[in-house]
Amino acid sequence: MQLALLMGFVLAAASPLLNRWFGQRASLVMAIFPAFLAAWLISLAPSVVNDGPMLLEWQWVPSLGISLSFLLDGLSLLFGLLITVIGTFVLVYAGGYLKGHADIARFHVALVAFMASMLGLVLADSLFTLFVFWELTSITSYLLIGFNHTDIEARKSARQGLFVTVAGGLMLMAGLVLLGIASGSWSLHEISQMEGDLRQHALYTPMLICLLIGAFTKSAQFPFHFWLPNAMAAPTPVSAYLHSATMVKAGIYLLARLHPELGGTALWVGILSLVGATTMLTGAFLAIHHTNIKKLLAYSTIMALGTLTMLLGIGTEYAMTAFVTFLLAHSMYKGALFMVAGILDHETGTKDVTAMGGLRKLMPVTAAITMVAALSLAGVPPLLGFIGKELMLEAALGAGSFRPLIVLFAFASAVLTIAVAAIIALRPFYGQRQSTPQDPHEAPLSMLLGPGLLALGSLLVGLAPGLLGGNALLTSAAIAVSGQSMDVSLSLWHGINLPLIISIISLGLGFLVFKRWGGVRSKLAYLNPIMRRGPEAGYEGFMNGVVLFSEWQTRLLQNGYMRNYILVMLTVLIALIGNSILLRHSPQLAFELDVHFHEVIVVGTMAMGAIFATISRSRLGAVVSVGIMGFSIALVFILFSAPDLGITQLLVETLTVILLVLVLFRLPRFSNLSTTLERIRDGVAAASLGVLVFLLIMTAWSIDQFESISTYMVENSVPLAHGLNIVNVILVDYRALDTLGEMFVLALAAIGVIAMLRLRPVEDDDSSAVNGGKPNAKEPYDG
Amino acid sequence: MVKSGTIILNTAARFLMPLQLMFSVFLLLRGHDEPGGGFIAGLVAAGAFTLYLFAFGVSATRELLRMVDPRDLIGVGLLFGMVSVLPAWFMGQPFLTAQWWTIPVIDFKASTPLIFDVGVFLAVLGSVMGMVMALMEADKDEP
Amino acid sequence: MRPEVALPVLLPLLSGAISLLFWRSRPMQRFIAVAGNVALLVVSLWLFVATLSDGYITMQMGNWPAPFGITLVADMLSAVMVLLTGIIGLAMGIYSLATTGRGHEKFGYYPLMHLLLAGVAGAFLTGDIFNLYVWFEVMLVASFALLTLGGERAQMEGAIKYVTLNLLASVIFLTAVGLLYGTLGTLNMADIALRLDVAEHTGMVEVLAVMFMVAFGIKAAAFPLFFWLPASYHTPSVAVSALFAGLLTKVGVYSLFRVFTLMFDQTMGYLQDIMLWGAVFTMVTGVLGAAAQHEFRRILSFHIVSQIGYMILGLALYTPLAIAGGAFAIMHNIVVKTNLFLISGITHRLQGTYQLKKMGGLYRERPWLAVAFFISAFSLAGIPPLSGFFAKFVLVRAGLEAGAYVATGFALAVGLMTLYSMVKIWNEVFWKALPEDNLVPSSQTPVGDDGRLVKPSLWMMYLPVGVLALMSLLIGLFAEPVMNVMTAIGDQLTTPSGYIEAVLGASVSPEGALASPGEIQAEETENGSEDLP
Amino acid sequence: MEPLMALAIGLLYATAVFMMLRRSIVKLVIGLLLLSNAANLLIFTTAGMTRGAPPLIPEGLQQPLGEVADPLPQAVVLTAIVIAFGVLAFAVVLIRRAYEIVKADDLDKMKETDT
Repeated sequence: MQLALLMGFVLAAASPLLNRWFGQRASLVMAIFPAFLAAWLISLAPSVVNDGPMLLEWQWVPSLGISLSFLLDGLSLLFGLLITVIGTFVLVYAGGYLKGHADIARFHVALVAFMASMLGLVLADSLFTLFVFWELTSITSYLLIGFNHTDIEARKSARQGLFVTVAGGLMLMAGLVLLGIASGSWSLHEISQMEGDLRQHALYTPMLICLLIGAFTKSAQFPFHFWLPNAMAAPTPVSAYLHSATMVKAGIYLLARLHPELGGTALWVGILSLVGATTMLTGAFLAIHHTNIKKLLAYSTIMALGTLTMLLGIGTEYAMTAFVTFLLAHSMYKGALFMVAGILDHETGTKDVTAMGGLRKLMPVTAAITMVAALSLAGVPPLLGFIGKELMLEAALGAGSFRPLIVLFAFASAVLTIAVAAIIALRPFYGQRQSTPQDPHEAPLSMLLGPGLLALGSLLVGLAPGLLGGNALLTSAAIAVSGQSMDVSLSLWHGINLPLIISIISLGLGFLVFKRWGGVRSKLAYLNPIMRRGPEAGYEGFMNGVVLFSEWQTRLLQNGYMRNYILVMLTVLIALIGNSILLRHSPQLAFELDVHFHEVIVVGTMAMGAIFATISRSRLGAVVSVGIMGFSIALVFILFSAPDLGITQLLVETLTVILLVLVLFRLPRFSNLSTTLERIRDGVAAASLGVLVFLLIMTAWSIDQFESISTYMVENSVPLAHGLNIVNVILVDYRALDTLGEMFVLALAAIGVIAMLRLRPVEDDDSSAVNGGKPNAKEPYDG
Repeated sequence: MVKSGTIILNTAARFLMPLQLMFSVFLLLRGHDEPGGGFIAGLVAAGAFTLYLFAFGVSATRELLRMVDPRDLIGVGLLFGMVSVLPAWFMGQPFLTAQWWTIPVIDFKASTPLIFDVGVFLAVLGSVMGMVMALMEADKDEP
Repeated sequence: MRPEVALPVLLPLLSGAISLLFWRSRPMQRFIAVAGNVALLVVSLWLFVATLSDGYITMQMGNWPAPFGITLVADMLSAVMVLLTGIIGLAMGIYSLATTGRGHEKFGYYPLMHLLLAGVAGAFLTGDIFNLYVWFEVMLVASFALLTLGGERAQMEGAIKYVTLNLLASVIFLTAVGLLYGTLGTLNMADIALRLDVAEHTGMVEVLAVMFMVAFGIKAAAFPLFFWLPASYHTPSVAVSALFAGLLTKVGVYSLFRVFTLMFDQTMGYLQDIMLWGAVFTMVTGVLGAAAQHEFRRILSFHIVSQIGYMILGLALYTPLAIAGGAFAIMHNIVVKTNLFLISGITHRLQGTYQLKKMGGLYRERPWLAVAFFISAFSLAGIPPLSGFFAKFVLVRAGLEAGAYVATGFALAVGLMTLYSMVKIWNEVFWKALPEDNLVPSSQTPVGDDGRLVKPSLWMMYLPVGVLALMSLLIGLFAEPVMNVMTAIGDQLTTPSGYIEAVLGASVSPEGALASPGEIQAEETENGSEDLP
Repeated sequence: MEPLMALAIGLLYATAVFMMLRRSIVKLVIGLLLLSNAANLLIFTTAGMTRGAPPLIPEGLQQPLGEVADPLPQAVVLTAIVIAFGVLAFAVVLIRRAYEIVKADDLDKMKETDT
């Protein structure tokens, strides 16, 4: 299994090469891969159906308990088959759709990588692996949605889709980690076999909410549904694949996967039923609002996703049967319809259904395929869609909680869906022939093959659900979802019952809506102001708000005034030190003042020097004061047994004064730039720091708990280091590494100074140094 | 502002400089036993050249130093410092372990700390000279 | 005698000194830039492998026993950091060959680079607190010089802030060292750790802890001490930006890790909350700062700040797993952030600007560059299976296990905002078509001798970029060995006794460390004693 | 002696910080100078000050006669002085160049590199 996935990524990487070798036929060549995988999955199917799940494990990061393990049970098998089969069709279809496109190789890279990721997602057993592939589908879909990357709409939509799904992904990550912590295992099958009930765990609620948000964003549930229609900026093969059968179903897959362990609680049932039903109705309602065929389909997809979520929420045995059936039915007809939409777009040059008409004669095959798929969407017998819808209505009627609401919503959605189906099947192909930007004619075989087979599938499975072990497959999938043993046996005819009656009524009403579609749309236009305040506006507003906030915050913090920076840093320092030494503990003070008069004079001179340097209004005064202070410090060193220090300080001070004189007198005179208030504020900060430093010195000095390591240095200076000047011995022997570093510091400062003074920027050069071999300094001084 | 020195400064510089340089070497060599050492010696020597620089200007000082650019001094100094690190390695001891040799004829204690101190001396001298000369030169360029 | 622990410091010092001696010869400097950094990479690999097998490697410099001389110590964390220094150093050495102007080369670009690396490696390896200060200064002054090299107006303005605020940090650090010596009478970090455990005046211990926290916090650019970074990091030449971005702030973070796991482990109880919220605010303000920017390098600069938050978060959570996660974040960030800056350099070379608005079309023109950026950017945003994901995952897991739900939530949200900025760059620079008003400067499309257009030779820029992008990918795909190293780091840092024993020798007690010095002294140099009076 | 020194050092820190908070780059650099001096004195003082006993060993002896001043802080301060000198020299030249380019010594006029 790993090999299969790995192959997918290798193939993705190799796709530029394949495109070079096979040119136009690369799509077909690449389609062999998913076809092969499909065949392989089918070959595994009997053993999965009969003997239960298969498990494969491969350690990845065992120290974190992370493995790349895979699980193949009914549910993953069903999804896996959908991914590979539809993937095959989409690749073939894309070969026709994007014929001659410059970026087709990149398209293949992203699409095949997406396919492999999606397959990995549904096959994953480890929570971790699941998440990795989950994110990979987000990333690859970002590349796919933004395929027409020079178009600003495509870029925006891609970004939107990415954010919503990745934001959800982060919640999912938190949820999965919580699940791992709560269950103590990172493996889905281990969790499913665990004793004890996760529903009782203290972390259940946060975990569930995180997981649900993750799933809802991915599967475009209300209120996160808005990214899906925008994602229609992607080329049609992408929509057909990602937005019908695969990526958007990842969230549904996750919910189904977790249902046995986490489902059934009041929280689960409530959230899923309500969100699902709301999404269902919103999708159906918004669909008839649009004339863009891809948007119509996108919203109808949202409706289907809502239905699936709702079914998982209802959670009865019926609902489970309905879930798997509806899932299969929807993937088939929606895939077909998207591809048809692509054909129409490709041939006519427009996506607006109201701009098309009478295409039946020009494109008979397309028309036929559309009709079959749309009938399945509408839920008309004898198609698979009919069975799916019957079961859905049945499940809705059997819902435990919120039954009236769910039934009402389901009914309304059914009506609207029928209208949508009718619009798609009838509008472009019947009625008056209209002129379109391009002259339409029948699509090439490569583009017809996929939708044709899918439509045919809808029909065949509808007619004979038991064919080719279909029932067995669905049964094992339903068992995986419900976690209990059950038997799914589909049939077209259930007798005259309530669902059938509802179906018939909705069929009539739906057709009525279709007939009056124009009127309905203009009525709906009144609602536009409200629609604009929908969740998408919320998203936009949020993103803009974040950017505005960040600009405000950055202006506030990174304001360019250095005194503010210094003040903030000092305040932090003063607050932390003060808190520690004054509030939490107390300083240790020992006042034994033992001073000589001349020392007081020296120290006083030093202090006066510092004060004069501060208050001096002339540069010369400041420099002289600093100099006096420096020389007093040298005297202090000499008075207190540090001759080396004294001499060094004396020499350094002399050089510093020379430097200051050389530099400061090229600078303007002092001017008073700050207000009195600022001076007071700064004075307070400075004084607090001064007081704290005083307290700290006193405390550190009066602590006499430990003997200094320098005792050793004094004792061994002559015997081992052969030097009489202990300070020098420390400098060149005991701590020579310090000195080594220090001489490098001085050397570095000199290099920096020389470069600063001699290397001048070139005028009219906005770059700093990136202009390569071009000399960007004035002819520098040599030798 | 410090363009050319007065006669007194010139004369003082001419006489003081050699003395200062000799004194700096003295400080360097005795540093291990009495106050002094590479830093102090380097700073004194740099002071000598700076005095000369103030008295006679950059070009004259450059003339005095002839082939030697301050940057060469820095480089050589740093290299001396690094060289003193290594001998211990060949003796199988940790880096920077002091090695002592006696040069037989003049009975002089040579050691890696001394080489190290010489390196410090040269690096300090070179660095300070480099900075001061660059500054003086920049002053000359832009009045 | 384990030379591998000292060589990563000494070799770049040597390369720097030699390179400086050859300041007249550009070819020689360029040769040393590559050869010296290859050598550095080799010794840092040697050190890494050695540490992997032995756990701790120490060298008592000058053969003076532990608390008295200066000890160089490598534990897993140091070894990993040094290894990364070696990798980044070589990448920069090669990249600089293509980007460094003649003037910069003449005025010491390469020596400065070598010495910066030496300072960084020294800070990672030293076991002595004052020596740490010295290496900080080596690194700092080298960075000052590199930052101002070229003398543009923006560089000067940025440098004033950079220099002042970093000096402030240095002085706080130095003050803390002074107080520490006054209190404890020792400078060796392992010895300090022992003495701190028995120190009676806990108030002073706490003050020292907060002073180190602030000093290193400034160096690491943590909230609210990061101002110097966004003000300056986008001003020097791009190779310098990349070098700074990769290594400098991480030295601050490393020091925080070192000091608070080894020395102030008992003070963490009080500081943990402060640090946790500091980390959260660092993440958030950094990432929001980036969201407000529209210039390639400024966005990246603010993201450095944001990522620092993740690393400090790992320390603040203070569990072995969290520290492992923090270390993972450091390692991942060094690779990825350097690479992003390098990529910004290439795009600048290609399009002559850093303004996102004026750039575009590189997805079609330079697909491999796009791939490298894609990997690095999405790795930074923590998308699996790239390196950044594991760093984030480990931290999130550690955070949830420690019950720090709010901080973890912020960490996740910041990941999303990081993605926002990265996608902004991707959309603008790579996907968008090149705006028509971008007149690519003539120097960008050199004309060959026969008058035809020649593609600028960029392989010296592409090579490091490609290698670093590959590293990010491989760290993700082969996360297990990396994670083992990180787990070892987490274990080592949470049990400081191993470090202390490695430095001071086995069987140490606070009193033992102070035992009469004469007995401890190792054998005297054989040829020395007889020659002397 | 130390309490007196501590007082003076506290004052030095305060004046240094006050100068660094001014807008003029010249005052800034004087502030830095004061600050580094203050830090050096702090190290010297905190370790304890001794009168008239420099850490020198008389010729021919193995140990110093009686107590000497603690040599380690002296060595540390010496290193710190030289480092501070290098850094300050750099800072001084930096403000000179900055002034030449920006044509003002007002820090508030140097905020283009921030947002």
